[in-house]
Amino acid sequence: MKTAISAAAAADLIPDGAILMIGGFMGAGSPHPLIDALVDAGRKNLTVIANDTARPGFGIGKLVTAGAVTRVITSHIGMNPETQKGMLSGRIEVELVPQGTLAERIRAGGYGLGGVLTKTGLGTLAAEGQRVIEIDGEEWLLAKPLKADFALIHADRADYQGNAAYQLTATNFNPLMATAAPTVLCETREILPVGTIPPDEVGTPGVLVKYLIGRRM
Amino acid sequence: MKTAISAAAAADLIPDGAILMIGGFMGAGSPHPLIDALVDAGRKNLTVIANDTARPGFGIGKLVTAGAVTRVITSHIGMNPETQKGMLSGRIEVELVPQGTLAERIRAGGYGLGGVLTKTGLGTLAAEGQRVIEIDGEEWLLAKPLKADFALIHADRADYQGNAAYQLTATNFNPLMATAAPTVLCETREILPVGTIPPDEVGTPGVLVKYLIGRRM
Amino acid sequence: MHPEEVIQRRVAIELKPGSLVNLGIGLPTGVSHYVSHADNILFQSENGIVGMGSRPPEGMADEDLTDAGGAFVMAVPGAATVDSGMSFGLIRGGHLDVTVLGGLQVDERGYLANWMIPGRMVPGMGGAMDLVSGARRVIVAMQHTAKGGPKIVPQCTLPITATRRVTLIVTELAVIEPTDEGLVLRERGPGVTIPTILDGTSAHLIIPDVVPEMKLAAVLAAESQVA
Amino acid sequence: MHPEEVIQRRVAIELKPGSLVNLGIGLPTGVSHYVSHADNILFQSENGIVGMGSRPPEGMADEDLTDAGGAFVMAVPGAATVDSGMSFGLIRGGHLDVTVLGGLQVDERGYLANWMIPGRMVPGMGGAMDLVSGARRVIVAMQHTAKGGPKIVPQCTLPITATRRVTLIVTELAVIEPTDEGLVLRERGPGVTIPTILDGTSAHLIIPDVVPEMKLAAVLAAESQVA
Repeated sequence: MKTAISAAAAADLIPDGAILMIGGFMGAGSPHPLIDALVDAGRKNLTVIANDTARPGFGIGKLVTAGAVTRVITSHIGMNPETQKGMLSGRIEVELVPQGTLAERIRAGGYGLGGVLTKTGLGTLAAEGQRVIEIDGEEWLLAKPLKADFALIHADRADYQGNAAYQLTATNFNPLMATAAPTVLCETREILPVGTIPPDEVGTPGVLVKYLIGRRM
Repeated sequence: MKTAISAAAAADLIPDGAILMIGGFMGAGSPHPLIDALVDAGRKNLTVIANDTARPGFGIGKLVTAGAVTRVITSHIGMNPETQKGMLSGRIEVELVPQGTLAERIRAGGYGLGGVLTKTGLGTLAAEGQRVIEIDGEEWLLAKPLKADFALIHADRADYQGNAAYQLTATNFNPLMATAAPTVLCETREILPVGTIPPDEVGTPGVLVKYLIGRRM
Repeated sequence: MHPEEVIQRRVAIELKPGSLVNLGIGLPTGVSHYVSHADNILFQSENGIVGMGSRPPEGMADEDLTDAGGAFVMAVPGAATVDSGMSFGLIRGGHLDVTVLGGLQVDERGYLANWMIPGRMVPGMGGAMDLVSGARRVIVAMQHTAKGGPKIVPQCTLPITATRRVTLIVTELAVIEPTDEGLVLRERGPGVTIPTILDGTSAHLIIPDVVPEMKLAAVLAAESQVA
Repeated sequence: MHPEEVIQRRVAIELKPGSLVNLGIGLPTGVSHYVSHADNILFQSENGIVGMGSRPPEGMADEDLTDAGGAFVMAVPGAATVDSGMSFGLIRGGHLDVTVLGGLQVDERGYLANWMIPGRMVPGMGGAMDLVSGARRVIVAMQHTAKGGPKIVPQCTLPITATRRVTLIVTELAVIEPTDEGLVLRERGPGVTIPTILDGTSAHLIIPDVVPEMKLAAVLAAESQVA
């Protein structure tokens, strides 16, 4: 059985300077209560691995606004001028990664693979400083696996064993991130009795989840 | 809308010498009616990419018994002495691949990735003739993507758009294989009206499936 | 006719019945207004849906069903949702028939630049690099010039999105096809002359003997719109 | 006591409450008979289930719910099914706490050979190479000798399964731990003397001053059995 805790208690587990993966795509499917709790706790110096930094005042954007983030690995910051300003001023280190490559790098980290071989980004700025591997006369970019200290994910529902089920486009990076950190915190709309989520609906087996954070706690 | 055809008509699409991926794990989740139809059609010289060759007289084992197969790329032939005999006599060329690597090679083929970097098999016979890539001082085996001419998969249910949903351990390699061949034939228990499989239950989006083969046709 | 409408209606003709299409945010999204429901074209959004529908009516939005810009959408019957891994598996693996994207520059090699202006605008590439590298056909839908300056140039001065030659460039003035020989002018905009096109283009254009005026998709009744 | 029972009951003690465990087909599968339901140990089967249960009662089998040997099983409450990609993601990614496998040979390096006998038996490695490479702990559960010949040898003569040192070797005669210094004899089987162990072992064993007799898991009432 997994421990169900409050968002504030979850934030207490996460120290300044931690490397976090945070699920969501422009805020959809992000663990909003966990983000709020990190802001309230005044966390600093966080590294955030996420698809995007949403918008100021929304989702991961709240962490940027609060000055909690000093490094992001992400595919898109176009909707958040604060992240862009932070990058241009040098306050926030930003590593931009093509979205599909970001997804595969996270999966590789979680699945025990040594890297990702993709054509995406070949010959562009995204390839700078990265290795090109030739296989049977074709060139592939080698992108390295990503891991985090904590993965903060959102699921539609979960059971007390930690089994998590996702809904529609709120799925996005959440199931991938749930594999790539030793401590996975799963924020969810409802925590259900074990046995009530059919095995085929489980997107993340409970063995990957350490803490559950319900919205009605 | 996808064309729903009989198993016999499906077998007619597949020529002698074709490279096939066939879903299933020891027969569970295999497209049995399609296998029967290939045997009935007397196909020869097939390459089969599959987790295993099941047992004589069951699942993919029927194709081996019928002498339809001259090459297999697989992780396990231990339950099928006929495949082993064929390999030892030189009648069937067998490439043995660790199961997890086989899954990733198929996915890499379908997902447009250049290969798989894994520690599995390093320093063993499974690494023979394969490239070892050093990344940050660690060694990884490079396994190449797999593709097929046809993927023969089994789904629990599908709609006329080709959306396929899987059940329990009959899932196994089916959703991976559905991405790795230009022509995907999906055998299924029932073909349902479009819109009746909820988006989150779809394991293979219909765009990947070309032909549907219902059990009640 | 507004330049955007010309571009959108011309691009709509490129979308074959039954195909899977990704439309970029902004101008490309509007292409869907000129696609007939009868053509059964499926729209994919890289945040994880195949079969994206139009904006929901007031009060019927769901926070778990959005497009790649984070805006609320609906799902068509037969839609499927996927995680980010599979979403880009579809794109990178060559399962996406067409991507329609905006552009900052396209050059004589057919290379597109559409993701940053160094020092001024660095939004990140999002899914653009995967889309341009992986889709079977890449259509650039953009206005022919920006503030009077050409966007179709001898060689991109902005960082390119991929070293893959795009399939077609559609502007309000012209349809241009990148080929082995260079950029070929295929069609003229409605009432547009060849000198006008050349005027707004700094790249070398190959001009065939016949350059017909472009055909445009019909304006559909509102109830046929899918997005 | 049958040698297999000794091995299974000793291995059962190694499985910590709440852990995720993969049991190989054959002797290892029987370990589950000595695991208390109260310990909430989850069994994973590489064909795609986390939370595998026991064999179904007559008439209650489902062809879509099987173990890695193709035999019918049940699912425990809270089970999850996954495709082969994720199944091996769990294994390769270090999310599996323990794998228990049979062995043909183990050597002084702690290397296991368990997937083929060249020219005689070539079943293929199935999931064994991934399991031995990826699981956090690898326990080899096997009889100490085969037809009187030693299976714990100076160096494997059969093809190895991985260049990863296994965590523990459990036989009916001994518990042996591979270490940097070599194979250390940790425990003796019930009533077994050290000379008997050495007799059946061709590898060099390091013998500590104290080598206690192994403890065995209790025999559970039938209703507690999970598989």
